[in-house]
Amino acid sequence: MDINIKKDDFEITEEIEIFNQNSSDHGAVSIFIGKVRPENGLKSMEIDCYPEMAQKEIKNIAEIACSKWTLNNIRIVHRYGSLKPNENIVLVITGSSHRSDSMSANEFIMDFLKSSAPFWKKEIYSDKEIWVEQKESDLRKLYQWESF
Amino acid sequence: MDINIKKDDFEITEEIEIFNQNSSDHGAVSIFIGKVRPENGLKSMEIDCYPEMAQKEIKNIAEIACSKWTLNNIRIVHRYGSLKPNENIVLVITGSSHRSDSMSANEFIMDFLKSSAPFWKKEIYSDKEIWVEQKESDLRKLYQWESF
Amino acid sequence: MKLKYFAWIAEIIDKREESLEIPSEINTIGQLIDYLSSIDEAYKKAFEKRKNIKFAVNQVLVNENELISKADEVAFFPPMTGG
Amino acid sequence: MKLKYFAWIAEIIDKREESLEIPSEINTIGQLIDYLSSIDEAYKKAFEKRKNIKFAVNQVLVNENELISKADEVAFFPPMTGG
Repeated sequence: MDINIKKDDFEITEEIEIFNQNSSDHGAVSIFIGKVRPENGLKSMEIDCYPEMAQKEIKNIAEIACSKWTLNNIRIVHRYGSLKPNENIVLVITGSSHRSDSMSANEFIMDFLKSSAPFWKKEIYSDKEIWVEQKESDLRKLYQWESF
Repeated sequence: MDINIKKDDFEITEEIEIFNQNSSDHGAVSIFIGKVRPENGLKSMEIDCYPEMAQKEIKNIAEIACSKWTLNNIRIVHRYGSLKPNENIVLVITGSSHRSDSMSANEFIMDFLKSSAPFWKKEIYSDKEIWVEQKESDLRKLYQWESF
Repeated sequence: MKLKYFAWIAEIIDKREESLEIPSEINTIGQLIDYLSSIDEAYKKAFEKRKNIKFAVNQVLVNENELISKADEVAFFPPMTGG
Repeated sequence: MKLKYFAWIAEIIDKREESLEIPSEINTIGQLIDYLSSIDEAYKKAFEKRKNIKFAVNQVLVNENELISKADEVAFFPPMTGG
């Protein structure tokens, strides 16, 4: 299990390589990559972060994922700082012997990162700055896992 | 949309690069990689295939995915022939503006490939050869999408 | 008619494909299976557990009642196990 | 007590963190918010919509009734929007 909270960009290919080095014996690997969506007029996305808490919380959720599903390895990278449209924000890699485990764990971790990991997004336009608000739909997705 | 049915191995990094070249404006990319699981004593996995039908059927299911979810791009690679343990079998990349679309479409396509695309797996052990049987659980996953 | 076989069906019949003249009274997949089973033990054995066999006409999955004609490509295979 | 602020709360208070001497009768997060709001308009404004504020003590999410002490790191932030 490997969790990286950092400002610098990540190379997906490199991340997959490291992931594979640490765990070669899985039949199923699920990867999710979240990027800054190039909304009309968006100049950049500033992501505020509480790194010490993020590290703790994400480790915690990765452990919960490991208890819910049979996973061979998890790798999570989440960036903060000022990001341009199309830049990478987040990467989640989950490996398992079975596709449904790797897929469900991946979705679970992403749902958690969206609404429960201490990151805050601000959209910077040329004429305004908007703090992104938490979405009801994201919260609902998160709650669904509790009855799982 | 790009569908590749072939014997040669694929490089995940290369595939992601091609995928990104053909579709740069998505916020969410989901990737699934299926490999030959290194079962105890497994020497190789032989995958029989009806390539012309596979091409048609997979194109069809990719189009259904595009009608169910908002997707910017889909890339599917499925190998056949004789594969060693840990070799890549299948790759599905789905890109969308929203993570739930890319994730659901990816899972949908994989569920389809498991039970409805014309591939047949045979496990080769030193003392026996076993044609893999279709799993009830895989079929059930596929049927769940019909009521979706 | 062009016939194709896959997986263990191809192993039992010991062919992956062949072209066969089919009597003109054979109009459906079901009739074709009965006919093939009647002319050779290998087909009979391959098609024994008919519930376990799927068919495609011109690369499209169909059921036993599907009408077929000389120009078609008919394929026989077990339930799929890809992915 | 070490205090941390994030996102628009940090913007309104115009600080990302600070160390403050807190009166000994302040025992919970809720009391701390009331106290801070009473000493400065910026805190008052930041904590106005209290429903929209979350808190962590020593990097663990807690509710308003959580007990706090001098050695703690207390953080204030809006609902998270990561991923």
